[in-house]
Amino acid sequence: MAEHNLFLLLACLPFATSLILLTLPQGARGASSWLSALSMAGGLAVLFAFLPEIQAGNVLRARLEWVPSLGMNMALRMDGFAWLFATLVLSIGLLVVIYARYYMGRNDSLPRFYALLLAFTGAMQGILISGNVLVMVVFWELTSFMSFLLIGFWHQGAAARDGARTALIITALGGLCLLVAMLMLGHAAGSYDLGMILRAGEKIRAHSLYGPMLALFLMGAFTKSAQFPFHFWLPGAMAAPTPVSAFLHSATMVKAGVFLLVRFAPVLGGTEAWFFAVTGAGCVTLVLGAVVALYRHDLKGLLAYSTISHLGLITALAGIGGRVALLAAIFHICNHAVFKASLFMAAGIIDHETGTRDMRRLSGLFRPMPYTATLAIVAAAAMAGVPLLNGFLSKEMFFAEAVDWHNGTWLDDALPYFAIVGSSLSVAYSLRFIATVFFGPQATDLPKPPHEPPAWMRRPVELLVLICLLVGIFPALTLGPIINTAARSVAGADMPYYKIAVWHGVNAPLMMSLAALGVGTLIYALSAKSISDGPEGPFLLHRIRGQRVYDWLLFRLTWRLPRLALRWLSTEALQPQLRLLVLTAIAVACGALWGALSFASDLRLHAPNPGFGLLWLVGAACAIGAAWQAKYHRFAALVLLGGAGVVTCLTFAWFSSPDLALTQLLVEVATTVLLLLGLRWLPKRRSEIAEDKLLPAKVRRARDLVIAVIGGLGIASIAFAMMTRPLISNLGDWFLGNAYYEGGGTNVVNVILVDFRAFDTFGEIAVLAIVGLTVYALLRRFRPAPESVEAPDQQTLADSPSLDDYLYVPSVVMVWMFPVLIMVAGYFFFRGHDLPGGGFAAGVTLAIAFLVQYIGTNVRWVESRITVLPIRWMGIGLLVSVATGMGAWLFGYPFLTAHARYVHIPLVGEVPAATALLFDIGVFATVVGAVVLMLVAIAHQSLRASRRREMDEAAAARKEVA
Amino acid sequence: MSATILTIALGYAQVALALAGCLAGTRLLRGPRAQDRVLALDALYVSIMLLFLVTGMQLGTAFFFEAATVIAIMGFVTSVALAKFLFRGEVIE
Amino acid sequence: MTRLVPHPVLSASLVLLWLMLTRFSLGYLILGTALSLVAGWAYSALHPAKPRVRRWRVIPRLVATLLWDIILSNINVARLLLTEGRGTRRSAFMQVPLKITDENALAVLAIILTATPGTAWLEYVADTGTLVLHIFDATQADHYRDVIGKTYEPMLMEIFE
Amino acid sequence: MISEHMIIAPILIPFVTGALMLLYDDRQQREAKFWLSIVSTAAQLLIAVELVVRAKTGGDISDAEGISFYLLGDWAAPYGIVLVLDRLAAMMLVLTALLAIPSLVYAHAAWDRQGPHYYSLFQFLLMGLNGAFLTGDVFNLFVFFEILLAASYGLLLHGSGQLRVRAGMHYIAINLAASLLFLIGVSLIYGVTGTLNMAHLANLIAQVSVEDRPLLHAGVAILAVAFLVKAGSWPLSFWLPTAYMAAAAPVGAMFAIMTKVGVYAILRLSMLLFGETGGASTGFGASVLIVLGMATVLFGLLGVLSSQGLGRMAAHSVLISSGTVLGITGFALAGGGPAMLSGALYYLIGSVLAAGALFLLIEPMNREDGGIAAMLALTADAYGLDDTDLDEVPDAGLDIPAMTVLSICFALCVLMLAGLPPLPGFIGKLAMVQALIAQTALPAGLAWAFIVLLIVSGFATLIGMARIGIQTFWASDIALPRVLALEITPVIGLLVILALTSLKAEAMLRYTTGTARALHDTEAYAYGVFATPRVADRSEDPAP
Amino acid sequence: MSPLQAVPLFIAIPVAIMVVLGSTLTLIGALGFARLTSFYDRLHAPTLATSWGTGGIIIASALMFSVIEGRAVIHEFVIGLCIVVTTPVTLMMLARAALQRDRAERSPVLPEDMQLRPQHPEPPAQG
Amino acid sequence: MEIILSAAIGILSASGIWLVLRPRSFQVVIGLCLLSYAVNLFIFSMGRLTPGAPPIMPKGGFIDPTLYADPLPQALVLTAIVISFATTALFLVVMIVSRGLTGTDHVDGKERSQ
Repeated sequence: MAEHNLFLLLACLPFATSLILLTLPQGARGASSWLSALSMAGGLAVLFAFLPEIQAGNVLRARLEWVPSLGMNMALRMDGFAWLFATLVLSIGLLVVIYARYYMGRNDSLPRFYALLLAFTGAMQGILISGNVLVMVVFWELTSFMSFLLIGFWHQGAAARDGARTALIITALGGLCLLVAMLMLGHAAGSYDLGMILRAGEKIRAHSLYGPMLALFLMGAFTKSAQFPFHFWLPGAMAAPTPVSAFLHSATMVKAGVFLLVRFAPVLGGTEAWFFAVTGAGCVTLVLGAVVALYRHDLKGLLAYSTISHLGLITALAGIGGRVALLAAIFHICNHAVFKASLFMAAGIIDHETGTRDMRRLSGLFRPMPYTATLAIVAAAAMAGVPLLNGFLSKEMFFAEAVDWHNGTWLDDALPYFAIVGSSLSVAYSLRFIATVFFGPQATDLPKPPHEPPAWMRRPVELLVLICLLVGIFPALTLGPIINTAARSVAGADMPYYKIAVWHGVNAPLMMSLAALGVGTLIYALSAKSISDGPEGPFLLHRIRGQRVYDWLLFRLTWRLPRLALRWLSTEALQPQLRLLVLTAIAVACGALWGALSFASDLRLHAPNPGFGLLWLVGAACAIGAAWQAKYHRFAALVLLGGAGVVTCLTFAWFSSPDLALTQLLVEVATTVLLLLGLRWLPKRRSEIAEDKLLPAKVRRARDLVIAVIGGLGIASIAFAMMTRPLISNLGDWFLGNAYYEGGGTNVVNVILVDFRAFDTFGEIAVLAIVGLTVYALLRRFRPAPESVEAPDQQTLADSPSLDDYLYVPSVVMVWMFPVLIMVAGYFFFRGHDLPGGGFAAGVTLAIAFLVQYIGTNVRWVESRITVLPIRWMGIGLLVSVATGMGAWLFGYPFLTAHARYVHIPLVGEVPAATALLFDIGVFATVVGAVVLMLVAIAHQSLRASRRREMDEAAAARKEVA
Repeated sequence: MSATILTIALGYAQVALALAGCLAGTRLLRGPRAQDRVLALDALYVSIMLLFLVTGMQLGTAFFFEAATVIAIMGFVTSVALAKFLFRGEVIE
Repeated sequence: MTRLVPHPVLSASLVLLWLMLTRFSLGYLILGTALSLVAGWAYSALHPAKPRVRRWRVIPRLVATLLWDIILSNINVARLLLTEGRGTRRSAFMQVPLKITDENALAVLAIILTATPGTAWLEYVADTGTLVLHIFDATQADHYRDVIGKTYEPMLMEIFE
Repeated sequence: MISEHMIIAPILIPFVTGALMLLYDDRQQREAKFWLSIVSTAAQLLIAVELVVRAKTGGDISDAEGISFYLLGDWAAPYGIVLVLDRLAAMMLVLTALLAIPSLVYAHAAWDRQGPHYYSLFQFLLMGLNGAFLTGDVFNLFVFFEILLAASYGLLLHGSGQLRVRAGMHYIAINLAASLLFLIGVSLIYGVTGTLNMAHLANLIAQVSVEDRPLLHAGVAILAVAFLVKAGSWPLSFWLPTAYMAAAAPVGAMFAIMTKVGVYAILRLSMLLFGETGGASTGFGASVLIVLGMATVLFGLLGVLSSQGLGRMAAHSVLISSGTVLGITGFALAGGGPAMLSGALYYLIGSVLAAGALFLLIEPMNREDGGIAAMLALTADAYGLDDTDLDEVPDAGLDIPAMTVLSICFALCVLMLAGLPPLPGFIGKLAMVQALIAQTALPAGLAWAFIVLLIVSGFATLIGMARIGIQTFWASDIALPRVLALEITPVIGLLVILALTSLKAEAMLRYTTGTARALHDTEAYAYGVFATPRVADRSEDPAP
Repeated sequence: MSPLQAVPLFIAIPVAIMVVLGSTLTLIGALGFARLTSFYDRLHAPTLATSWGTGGIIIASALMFSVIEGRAVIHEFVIGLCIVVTTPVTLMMLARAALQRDRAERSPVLPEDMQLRPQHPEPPAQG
Repeated sequence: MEIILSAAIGILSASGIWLVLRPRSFQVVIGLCLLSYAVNLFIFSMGRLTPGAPPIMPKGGFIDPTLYADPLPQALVLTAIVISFATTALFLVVMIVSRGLTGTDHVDGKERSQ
């Protein structure tokens, strides 16, 4: 149990530290570095506590449930491989922490840096120890994201931003691919548990989805480990602070890819596809990286490409997939991490102390900084694979595998050659690094005078170089056992112990090593001059750079193409959108009806009535006329709309719907007045627009006409089909049967509205109130177009009569109508439940009564006499209706349960008293408020405009006086 | 007998009123001036109101009365607003 | 009383209107009275020029004359419309100076003239007290001038002033 | 007794609050209105949570496996209108309230001063949303749609300004047209089946005659077009990015859930009508939904990539999420089983909250010159003679490193929307993809295409958002001005909720799985509603 | 048709006459309205409908329903009242608007003395 | 009658659709009004046509529902009328505000650039 908790502690420690660090103040440099170092050290301590278990070949497990139903649990699993890797990560992390303490400048926020670094470490460690492939992907993506932040730590520079973004995009893409791959793996294996999957290799390789699975998996691994053709993000990531590079590109980030390859080689590997894809990519990367590295002038660039090249080597080994190959891969992972970290740190020291990383400027640094130079030379020698250094050993194992292992393909045959070429080039660039930077004449034009760095900045490098030497000389004593444990945990417990030795006798691998050393030296000797003078890249190759291809692709794919596509696929204009909407509706209706629409066999027809037909002739003509005139003769269109409306209303009445006719008429009046009010603010359109006569406009109109006709035909035929169908039993029947007994009213429509479906009405008044508020709010900020501010032409004519004159007689009658309309409103209101009418009709009537006063006189006249507070009305109305509805609760009934009963009043007799009436009062008040609010809000604009005119004139007059 | 008389009379009235509405409708469409259209709309309203009454009589129900009342009382509001717009260029000032 | 029922005549007629609309029963009467009071208050809030009806007796006479006139002119105009093909009819504008100035009286006059087919009220210029009419049949100009000046105007003046 | 009426509380509380606030003076009592709104919304949240519990465990009045019904006006179904509380509805209620509170708080920083009656409109919007989620009646659904649309018109136009009005005009025009289609659809359904009650419809649909069925299908299809407009489905969604972008930030945040109402309606109706009990109509429209969902995701993806501003990008990411859920609905309809629907619902929760947070972030992130006052002065058209509405802006700036907080918030939103771990976006997508892979009943090509689209859309979001984030946080050397506590707290609140969503993923997925299962099992819904007794029949004394 | 059968003959005949009269007058008015050439002429045509056209039908309706329902049904007269009161307003305002528009255009329809407002003093300065 | 009414619905909606597709906001408003007439009639027609039998019951007494017009579509239309009135008003106001802000009555707030 203690182990279990320790394990969890190990997983959480970096994240927890990261969070603590985030809260530290900017200046807490010492505290933050101590904290970070302690955290790393603590992790290491835990790991060492696990060592005996691991050595015994046991697998440690811990488990926290997260989303078990998706098979995603925080399962932790540590075997030898993971242990080794985690130790590597944490130890190099510790060194990087120490190093960064001295490397990072005064202006950099160290706590933030360490927080990111630790979060990254945690994520990396998460990949290593997660026992669930999905959780592994989670951590995988987290590393992508954290590395993005780390690379972009110095985001003031464009290079850092671009580098960070590239790294994020490439690795996150890989991560997503990996996710799918893992999902497939889990699907194939029947579990997402790593252990289960590792055991299900057979099943997975035989699965029908093996191909895509492999492709996606490799996509993930290759992008992370910067394999060709996804290698280019890595050099870009060099814009990061050097400690970050030292960490990310030696032990962590890029190694995650190869970790995955090695881990899953037994599961997915062993097939030809695997071999070709992985070893092929590895070989190409190995050589390509080395070639480019040779030509880089930037110190970190050289190291970056060398990293790529070495990763290619490890990948190639993973592709081979044999037991020894895996062991070699693991060994090289460690070795590379050690020497590359030291080299990056050394490069950082050089950069830090001289102010440049350009190898063309750096020269003869051995003299000012001999100590550092020695360390760097040893590390570089390890990179080159010089005997007695750790790099030599693993490289030789690679050579041995390349020579010994066979599966009979051409790639297999070519493997040794790739190995030699790669190694020679690696010798060459290592040599170049040593020779140019430390030897030769001492550079004089460096930005800073070079000298040795602070001692603690060098300590990590010293330690690492020491490890290089120790491992190189006593491999079996140092790393041997644990590498074997790790390899066994990957390749199977039955793997025999492989003894790593410095001396195997004179054999092919040794010869190859020597050849590589020789050829490498030769290459450097021959090309040293041309390289330092030449462009940053080998002949021709520097022109086709992955980065540039990537940039081009990214730009095309994520910016130009989508924009282009959007321009074609979408539109900002309203008309096409409405057209699409109509067309879609037509299309889906046609899709549903095509070939299936049938009319009832015996049509249920009523004999046509000539009067009705005649009036619809008018109605139809009005509709078409309105459509025709709406552009140039808005007023005429409005009148014609009125015509169509009144015929519609007649239709309602004709087919037994007095309530509808009534409401439609009232609304019609209000709408017409509203539209008229709006008409005042529209631009005058007297002359025809010339463009309208052109062909495109005509084509547009014709097209819309076709759409309109199809739409009209469609809806007409559906309506016809429905109307002529036999009657079905429906809800209406029940309402008719029960309205009186259950609802207590004879007007079924009204009973439905205020009782059966009162909730609809409840919502409807809310809509009215909302719209009223919106209109009011919108008009508060209304600003008329400049030409509309002027009073209309009619008022500015030379002999235009005044309004009072015009309305002298009519206004008298209109004022008379006020009380009459109030009575009529009352009439409609009280009739509602039994006969046509109701709260809505009454409300609109009352609103119109007010409106008539406004029309008959003017705003100031009316408002100096009556104060309508429409918003108050609305609020009270809404509250009354909701209170009525809630009243039912008091009696234990649901909301809006109506109670109707007859109350006996002396002399008067039975008087119906229904709560529905109260509800209707609410409706009434809301409607009055909303309609008045809308009308008056628009009407006030004229007043405001005229007031504004007056103010302007007054201002002008004042100016004149002055 | 009375039913026949009334049926004929009311049927005639219905057609006559519809026709009247139709004629108003032609004026509504033809114009030529805005005031003609407004006047025509008013006439159409009146015809339809009368049609409501006649239909109500035909069916023997008083349910169309409200609609007719609304036309009688409110119909003028539309026309007045339209006329005022013609005269002043705005309805409420 | 005047505060409660600012326009008794109006309120009374509103109650009447209410009863016409509904039914003669006590319940409706009470309801109608209440409503008409509200309507009356609303009306008085507008501060209209308060009509002072002096002579009630004249009203029936006015109504009778009016109804008769309407019938006559209906027939007249209908005949003219139907026989328009002969093309002898001419319409005309005419100006009539008016003596009455009371708003309510003018409104009633407007109603009378409009209700009588054949005459259309075009404009009334308050400064000069001139009424501009359009008449359907130009030959009847003198008749209308007579009717307005000698029949309706005196009656209205009698009622309102 | 109170618990009996709790179902309707999410509708009534905002209604009463909104109406009550109409009686308050807009300027002097703004503070009071704010607190009233907060109290109201908090109450809604509490009740919604309670309702979730009820939906999970079964109601106490009438439970058909956790579905409770509320007979409005005490009329038996299908005659009266019924409110139905099931897991889905309860979940959406909680989501709405969760989004509303931060948005309200945010609005109090400045936006509520931009025009009159902001809080009332806001409450009415909530009422519309809650009602649309609760109602069990097709026409009543229309009414609630109109309420929420009307309120959204008002809120979108809140503050006025050219951009907003232009976008608002398109928004309104298209939604008006869509509402008309809604009416046509509903009336056709009534014409064929003679009912408006969803449960009744579900019962009747298998018995519709052969001749009538095409008409019914046409009705539902037209209805679906109306929903699709609201859901932002391609090709009916071109208005959406502009409109959402133009809206004031807190409104934009609420809009994040507006598209989901359309999705909700489609989900609810299609599962109810064309689920397994649909007779000859089973599976109607599934392929169309899948294709449209995919097209929508694709469109949103392109939009995210090609957007220059964060607002537009956020709007497009809303499209992606609604397209995803639409597509999954199609799959579920085609017989895909509840697992993927469960994932989609979970994803929906996360994406709504994240989009909301993102909308709230837009403004502080883009506020390059000057504080809130300057921004408001720019957006407000300070015309008018009586509009001296811009009272002083609170200057309680936050002295925290605004940049860091903002960038962390932004990054979390990005992670969520891009579907990267460990946020709910990832888990939701994971669940969907798992289910899609495991599903054999579906056409494999479509399923794989959908998976690819899901992944690619996440990736595109990442690219687009990273671009914007880098531009905002890294590339501009203008120091961001201070951020108001009122602005950043809601965002943080939303993100905390997101984190909890992720942490409690198992519990939530269990809930959504139950929801998805209930959606597939239409019988409980369809028959449960008829089993609900009226109060009048339950008590001894007859209804008065 | 049962409601119509309930009407006794001596009521039916006047009702029928009134209905026919009213509708015929309305039709004539509409006919004139469609045929007349000048707006001012057309102004007269609808008054046929609003005076006796409406009157006839209202009386008929009131008569008939009073008989059918066995009580005085006079709510139709409200319609008549309203028509009588409101039509003048419409016509006046419309005519006045037409007059102004014609004046503004110096339309030849108007005789010379109508072109300007009669005896108009200086037009009051407009705000 | 059915033919007349469906033709009427067709014509109203065709005119409405045509107008809604036009570029001027006023045209769109008129179009929406016409469309809402059409839709109201359409909803109404779903209850089948029943001339001369309004859904107003005599007091008391049992009635045969098939003799009366279907009241439910009528109730729906009533709600629809009110809502479309409100939304039309709103659209109108947005239209004039947009015209004020953008200076044009084109629905896109800017003239089509050729």
